Amino acid sequence: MASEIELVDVQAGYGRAAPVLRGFSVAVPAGSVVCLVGPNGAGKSTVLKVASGLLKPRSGRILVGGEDVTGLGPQKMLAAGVALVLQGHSVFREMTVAENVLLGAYTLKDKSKLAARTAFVKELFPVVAERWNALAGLLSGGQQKQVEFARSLMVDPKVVLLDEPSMGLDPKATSIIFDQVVRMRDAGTAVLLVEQNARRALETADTGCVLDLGRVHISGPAAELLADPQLGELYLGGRPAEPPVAPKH
Amino acid sequence: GDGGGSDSADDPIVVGISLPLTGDFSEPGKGVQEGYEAWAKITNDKGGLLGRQIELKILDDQSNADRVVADYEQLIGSDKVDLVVGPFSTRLVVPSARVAEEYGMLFVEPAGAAKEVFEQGFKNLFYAAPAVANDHYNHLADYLLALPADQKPKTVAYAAMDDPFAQGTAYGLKAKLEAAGIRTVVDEVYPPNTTDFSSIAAKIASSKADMLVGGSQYQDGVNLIVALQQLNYQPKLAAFSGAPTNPEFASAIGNKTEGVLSPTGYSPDAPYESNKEFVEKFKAQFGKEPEEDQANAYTTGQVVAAAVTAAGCAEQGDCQQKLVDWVHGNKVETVVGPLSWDAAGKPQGAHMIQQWQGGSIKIVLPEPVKEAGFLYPKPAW
Amino acid sequence: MPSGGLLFQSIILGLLLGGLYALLAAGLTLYFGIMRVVMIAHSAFLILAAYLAWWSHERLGVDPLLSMIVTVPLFFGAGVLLQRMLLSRLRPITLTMMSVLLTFAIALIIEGLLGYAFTGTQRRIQLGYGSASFGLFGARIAVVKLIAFGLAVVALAALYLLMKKTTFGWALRATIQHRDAARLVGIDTEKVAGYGFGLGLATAAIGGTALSLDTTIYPSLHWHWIGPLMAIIVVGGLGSVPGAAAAAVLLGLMQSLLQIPMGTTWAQTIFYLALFATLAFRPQGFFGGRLAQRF
Amino acid sequence: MLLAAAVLSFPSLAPNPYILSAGIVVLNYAVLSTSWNFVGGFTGYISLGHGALAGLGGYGTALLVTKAGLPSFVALAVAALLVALLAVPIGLAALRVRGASFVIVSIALVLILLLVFQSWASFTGGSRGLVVPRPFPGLLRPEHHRVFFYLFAALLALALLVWWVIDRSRFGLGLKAVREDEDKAEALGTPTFAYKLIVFVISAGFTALAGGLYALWFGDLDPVFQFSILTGSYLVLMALLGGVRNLFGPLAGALIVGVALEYFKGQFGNTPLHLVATGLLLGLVVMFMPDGVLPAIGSLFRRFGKSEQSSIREVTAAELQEERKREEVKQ
Amino acid sequence: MSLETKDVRKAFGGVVALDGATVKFREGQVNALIGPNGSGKTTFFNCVTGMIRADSGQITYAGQDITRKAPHAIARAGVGRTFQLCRVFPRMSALDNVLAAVRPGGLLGGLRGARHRAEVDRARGWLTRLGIEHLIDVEARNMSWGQQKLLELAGVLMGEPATVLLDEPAGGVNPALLDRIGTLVRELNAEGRTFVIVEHNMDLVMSISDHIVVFDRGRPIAEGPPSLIRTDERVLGAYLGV
Ligand SMILES: Nc1ncnc2c1ncn2[C@@H]1O[C@H](COP(=O)(O)OP(=O)(O)OP(=O)(O)O)[C@@H](O)[C@H]1O
Ligand SMILES: Nc1ncnc2c1ncn2[C@@H]1O[C@H](COP(=O)(O)OP(=O)(O)OP(=O)(O)O)[C@@H](O)[C@H]1O
Ligand SMILES: CC(C)C[C@H](N)C(=O)O
Ligand SMILES: [Mg+2]
Ligand SMILES: [Mg+2]
Repeated sequence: MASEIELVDVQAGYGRAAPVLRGFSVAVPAGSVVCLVGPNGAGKSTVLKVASGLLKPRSGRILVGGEDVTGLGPQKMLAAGVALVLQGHSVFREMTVAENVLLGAYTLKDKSKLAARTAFVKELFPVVAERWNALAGLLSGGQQKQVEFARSLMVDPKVVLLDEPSMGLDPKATSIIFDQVVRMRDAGTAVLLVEQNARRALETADTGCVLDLGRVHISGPAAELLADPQLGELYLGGRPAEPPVAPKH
Repeated sequence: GDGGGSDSADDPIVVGISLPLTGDFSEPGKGVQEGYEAWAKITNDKGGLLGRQIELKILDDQSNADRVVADYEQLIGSDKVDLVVGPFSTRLVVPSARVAEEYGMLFVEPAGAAKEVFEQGFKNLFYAAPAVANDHYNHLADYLLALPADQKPKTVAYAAMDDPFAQGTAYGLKAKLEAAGIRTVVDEVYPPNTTDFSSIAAKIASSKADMLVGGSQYQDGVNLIVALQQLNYQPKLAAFSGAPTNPEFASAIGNKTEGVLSPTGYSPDAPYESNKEFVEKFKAQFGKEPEEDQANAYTTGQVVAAAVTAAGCAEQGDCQQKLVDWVHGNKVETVVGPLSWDAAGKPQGAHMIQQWQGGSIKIVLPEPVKEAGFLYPKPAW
Repeated sequence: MPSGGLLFQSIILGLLLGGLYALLAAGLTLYFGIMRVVMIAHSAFLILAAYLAWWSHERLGVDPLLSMIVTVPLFFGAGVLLQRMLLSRLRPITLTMMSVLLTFAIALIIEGLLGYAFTGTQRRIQLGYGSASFGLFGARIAVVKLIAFGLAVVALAALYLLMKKTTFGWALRATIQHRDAARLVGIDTEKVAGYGFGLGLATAAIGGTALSLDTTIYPSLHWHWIGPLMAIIVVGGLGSVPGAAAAAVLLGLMQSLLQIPMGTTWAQTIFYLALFATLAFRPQGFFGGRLAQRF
Repeated sequence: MLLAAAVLSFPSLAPNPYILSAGIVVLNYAVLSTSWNFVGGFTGYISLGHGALAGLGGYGTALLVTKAGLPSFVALAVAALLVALLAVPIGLAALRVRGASFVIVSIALVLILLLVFQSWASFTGGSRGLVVPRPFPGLLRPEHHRVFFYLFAALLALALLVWWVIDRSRFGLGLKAVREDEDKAEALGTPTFAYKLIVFVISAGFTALAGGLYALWFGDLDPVFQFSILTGSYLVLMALLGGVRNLFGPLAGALIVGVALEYFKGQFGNTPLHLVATGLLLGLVVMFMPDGVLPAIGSLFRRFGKSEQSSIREVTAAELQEERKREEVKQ
Repeated sequence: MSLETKDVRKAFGGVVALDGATVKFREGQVNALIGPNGSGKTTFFNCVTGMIRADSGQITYAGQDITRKAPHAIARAGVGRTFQLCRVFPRMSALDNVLAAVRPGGLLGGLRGARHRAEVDRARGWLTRLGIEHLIDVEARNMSWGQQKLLELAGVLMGEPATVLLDEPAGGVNPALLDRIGTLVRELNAEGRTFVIVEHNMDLVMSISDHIVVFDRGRPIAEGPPSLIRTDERVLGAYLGV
C-alpha cells in the first residue's frame, strides 16, 4: 500500500550549524502507527518539524499521499492533511480552554461538525469540560497536555504527527491517549509517533524506528524491536539494572 | 575664515551664528536667520565692513542648549570665525554667551530678553533690542494706572508659559498692577509643551477677570484664546506677549482679534532712518515685511557693524576687547531706535504697545508714536 | 474652594479629554498587551495623522474628518507592512525589548520627516466651528471636543467587538502566544499579526484626526503624549481595551480636576503617580487582568 | 592598552579646542552608556530613564555647590552618593516589574522628574535653568577642556574596570541568570532582587558621576535637556550598537554614535533629517546587528574560521556505552 | 533535613489546588510524590520553595519555619528544585547554566571569578554524568527538550542542595538514560541527600523510592513504601486507574 506520508533522504538542521538529520527516511502508510524512538537530541522532534512544514529541509523530499509537498509551510501542510502536536507545552496560555479547543477547528470548513467534536473531546478529557472557561496557562502541566491533545482532535487529518503525547500525563490520561492513537489508526489515519515511553509506544505501534545521530539506526516491526535485548539496553531502558556508574572523584 | 591673524582687505569677515533651525524654537529661529541674511546682504551690497565682505556661517543647534554650546565652540575654536552673534531665545543665549565670554569674544544677541541673561555677570554681552522682558508692558501699565478709578480694571488673570521670557513679560506687568492695588484672581503657569488649554481657560473664565494677561511665545497664546472663546469668556482687555504680532495670528484665532494687545520692540513703520532702508530691501529680498525677530537680528548686525567700523578691526584676539569696550561706551542708531546698554548689557528703552483694530495691528502706546487710539474696553471676540 | 460651575465645567472637560485618551491608548493596548510590542512610535503616528488632517484642510480645503477616508486605510496598510517587514523579523525572545528600540527609531524617522516636510512650526487647523460651543447646565461644550469624543467612542466600540467577537481576534491572540502552535492549527500567522498591527495604526489615524481638531501640532509633540498614554495602559491592565478606556477616562477626569488646585504642570504628575501606585499595589493593572507567571 | 594610550594622547593631538570638547562629549557618552550597561547588559532591564539619573547627578552637584557652598568636586562625590542612595527607593519601585513595564516605568521616571524640576522653580531654578559655577575659575577655555578630558577619561577607566570585575565574577553570572530567567535564578538561590538593586545602584552612581562631571564642565543646566528621553535612548542606542555583552561595546557605540551625530549634523545641518538618519542607524542596528557591532565583527571572523559545530553527538549510543564501560574498568 | 508541611492551603480563585496538605518527607530518603494531573503536586513544590505563597498553613524545613521566606533564601537553606516545564537560561551555554547554580558566599565571594577551575571541573562532571557533556559550549536554547531537561537537573545538582525536589525528571528523557538517572539518585541519596520526586513514570517511582506520598485533589490520600502503595485501593482508584 502507498504511504500516506513519506520522508525521503532528508537533510535538515538549524541555522548555520551542521545538519541534525543526515539523510533520514521514513514512510507511514495509512492506517498504521510508526513509532520513532531514540536518545535525547537524536533528532526526533526535528523529523516531525520537517514533516509538518515548520522546518524546511535542506535537501530531500516529503511526500503526502504520493504528492511532493517539500517546502510547504505548516498551513499548507495542514490543508494537505498533516497535523502535528508539538513536544512540550503549546497551549495558548492567555486564552481560555474553550478558545484553545475551538481554535483547533480554525480550518474546519463544516461548522456543523463543531458541536459534535466539542462534545467528544469534552467527554474524552473531563478536565476540558470542567475548566472550559479557565485560562489554559493556569492549568497544571498534565492538564495543559490534555487540552493540547483535545485541540488536535478537532479536525481529522490524514496524517497525525505526535511528539511525546504522553509526557507529563498520569496513567489514566496516558491510556486515553494511546487508545486514541489506536482509534485513529483504525480509522485509517497514518500516525507518526515519537515517544520516550518507548515500550508502551512500541506495543501500540506497527513499525518501530530507532533514530540515532540523525539517521535511522534500525527499523522494523515494533514487536521485533521490543524483543531485541541489545536495543532494549541502548534505547528502550532495560529491566536489568546496570552496575552503578560510580564517579569517584 | 582662515585664521584670525590675517585681515587682508579681500578676506571676508566670517560671522559665526548658531540658530534653532529645528526643534522648539525653529520658527522664530528662521525669522532671526532672515534678519541676519538681510543684514549681510545689505551691508555687502554697500561694500561690506572695513572694505571686506561679510560671510555668515550658520549652524543649527536643534533648539538644544548642549548643541548651542558645541556650535559656538566649533565656530570659535575650530572654524576660527572673526565674529560671533547670538542665537534665538533666552534659554540658548545664556549658555552660548558663556562660551563667547570664555573665549573673550564680543557677543551681541537678538533674543535674550529675560532678566536672567543680565544676571550672569557677562561683560561681553549686549541685547540688541529696546527693552528687556520685564519692561515690555511699561507703557500699558502707565496707561492703565492713569485711568479714572471707575474705569480701571479691578481684577486680572495671568497665564504665562514656564519660560524666562514669557514669564518675564507677564510678571513685569503683574508687579506694577499689584503694587497699584489691582487684584490678581488667576495666576497660571504652564509648561512649554502644553497643548491643551481648556482647564486653564475654564479657570480664567470662571474667575470673570476684567483683564487677561498672557505671557506667551506664539502658539500657546493662540491656543489659550481659542479655548477661552470656546468657553465664551469676554474680558475687557486682553494682552499677549509674542503671539499677536505674528502674521498668522488673526486667521489662527478665526479673525476674532479685535482689541487684542501686544508689546513690540519693532514696527516696520518706525521713522528711524536705517529702518526705511531695511524694510525696503528686506521686502525686495524676501517678498514680505520684516517682523520683530528679523528686525532684532538686523539690529544685532547693526550694533556689531558699528563697533567694527569704530574699532577698525574684526578678528579674534585683542580686537574683541576693543569692540566690547566701544559698545559699552557708545550709543548705536538702529532700526529699533537708538540703543545703549548698562554694564550688564541690558538695553535702556521700552517697548511699544500694539492693538488689533479693524483687522490690522496698530501702535497705540506710547502717545508720541501711536497710529491709533487705545480701544477700551475691547469688543467681544 | 472652586465654584460649583468651575467644578462642573472641569468634569465635562475631563470626560471629553478622557475619551480622547482612551482612543489614543487603544492602539497601544493592542500592540502591547496582545502582541508584546512596545510601540513607542504610536504617538508619532498620531501626530502624522494629525498632520495629514491638517494638510488636507490647509492645502486641499477639505474638512479634516474627511481625511480619514484616506488615512485610515493608509495607516492600516502601513501597519501591515511595518509588522511584516520589520517587527516580524525580530527574534521572539527579545521581541519586547528590541521593539522598543525599533519603534523608537521609527518615531525619530517620522518626527524628522515631519519636520522636513512641514518645518518645526506649530500648526493648528483653523475650522469654522473651531471655537463654537453650546451650553449645558451652565457649562460649555466645544463642538470640536464633542466630535473627537464621538470618534473615540465609535472606534473603541468597533475595536472591542472585533477583538472579542470575531475569529480574527482569537487568531491574533493565538499567534502572539505561541506562533508555532498557531501555525499548526492553520492560522496564517504572518497575515494575522500584520493585520493586528494595521488595526492598531488605524486607531492612530482616527485618534490623530480627532486630536488635530482642537490642538496644536508640531513634529516633536509625540514625546509629550507617550508618557501619559503608557501610564494609561499600565493602569488599565496591559492588553485590556476596556481597562485602558476606563483608566483613560478616570485619569483624564482626575487631571482636569487636579488642575484647579495644582496647576497644569503638577496635575500631569497624576499619570505617573497612578502608574507607580498601580505597579506597587496591582502590577497586573486595575481594570484588566493578565496572566501571572507560571512555574 | 592601546586604547588607553590613544585616549590619553588625544588632547595633545587635538588640533583645536573644539575637537577636544567634542572628544569630551564622546567620552561623556561613553561613561554614561557604560554605566547604563551595568543594568542593561547584565540584567537585560532596558532603561530609557538613565538620562534622568545623569540629570539628577548634574542638578545635585550644581545645587550642592550653589546652595550648600560645597567645593565642586566634593559636591560631585556627595551628589553621586545621594543619587546612589535615591536609586534604592527608585529601584525598589521600578525593579519589581519586568520587561516592558520596566521600560515604561523608566520613561515615567524621566517625565516625572522633568515635571518636578520644571515646576519646583524656587529650588531648581525651573525652566530658567541653573548655572553651575566653574570649578577652576581662572582657567582659559582650552585648558578647562583639557582638564575635564582627563577627568572623564579617568571616570571611564573606573567604570570599565568595575564592569570588567563584575562581568567575570559570580555576582555577574547571577545577574546574567536574572536576564535569562529571573524565577529560575531565584530558585537556584540567587537573591535576584538584591542583585538587581545593587547593580542598579552602582549604575546610578556612575551615571550620576558622569552627569555631575558634565554639569561642572558644561556650566548650564536646563531641565528640558537634563531630563530627556532622547538622552536616555541615545545611551541605549550606543550600548546596543557596540554590544551590551561586551566590555568595550558601549564605548565603541559611543564613538560610532558620537561621531555619527556630528556627521549627520554636518550633512543635514539645517533640516531635521539628522533625526531620520539617527533613526535609520538605530533601526539598522536592531534589524541586522541585534547583538551589536563588536559581536558581529567577532562572528564574521569566526565564520572565516571553522563552521559551527552541531550539538548532535558524534558517537552512537552503542559506542557511548562501550566507552563508558571501558572507563569504569579503568577506575 | 526533614521537610514538613502542616495544613497548607492554596486556592486560585475558585480552584483549590492545595486543600490542607499535611505531609512529612523523610530525611535521607528518596520520597516520591504522585497523583493525578491537577492534584496539586507542582503547586505544592511552588509553595514549599516560596515561588508562590500559601494561603494558610505552615511549612518547616530542618525545624525552621520557611512559610514566608523568599525563594532564594529557601534555596540557600538547602532546597533545590527543577521545574516541570523545564527552565534553563536560554542564551547561556550549558557550562554557564550549571555554574550559575554556584552560590557565592558573601559580598567578596560574589566578586570571585565565575569560572573557578575547581567549579568548572565539577560542572563538567555533572554534565558527563547526565550524558550531555558534548553540549558544554552549546547555548541552552539550541538544545532538544530532553537535553534541556537534563541540563536543568545538572544545574540543580551543582548547587549541592541537601534536599532535592524534582518535578517530573523523567518527562521526555530517553529510557536508557533514565535508568542511569535512577542510579544517580540512589547514589546521591547514599551520600545523604533527601529527594522528593514528582513523577508519573511508575516504573521509575517504584524502583527508586523509599517512601511514596499520593496526592488527590490537593491533599495526601495515602503514603507508605512502594509495596504498600502499589496495592492501595484508594491509589488504584484515584491514580493508577485500573
Ligand atoms: N532550535 C534549535 N537550534 C539549534 N539546534 C537545535 C534546535 N533544536 C534542537 N537542536 C539540536 O538538534 C538536535 C536534535 O534535536 P531534536 O529536538 O530533534 O531532538 P529529539 O530527538 O527530539 O530529542 P528529545 O528526545 O530530547 O526531545 C539536538 O542535538 C539539538 O541540540
Ligand atoms: N496560577 C494558577 N492559577 C489558577 N489555577 C492554578 C494555578 N496553578 C495551578 N492551578 C490549578 O491548581 C490545580 C493543581 O495544579 P498543579 O500544577 O499543582 O497540578 P499537578 O499535580 O502538578 O499536576 P500535573 O501532574 O498535571 O503536573 C490544577 O487544577 C490547576 O489548574
Ligand atoms: C522678544 C523676543 C525676541 C525674546 C525671546 N522670545 C526670548 O525668549 O527671550
Ligand atoms: Mg524532541
Ligand atoms: Mg505538575
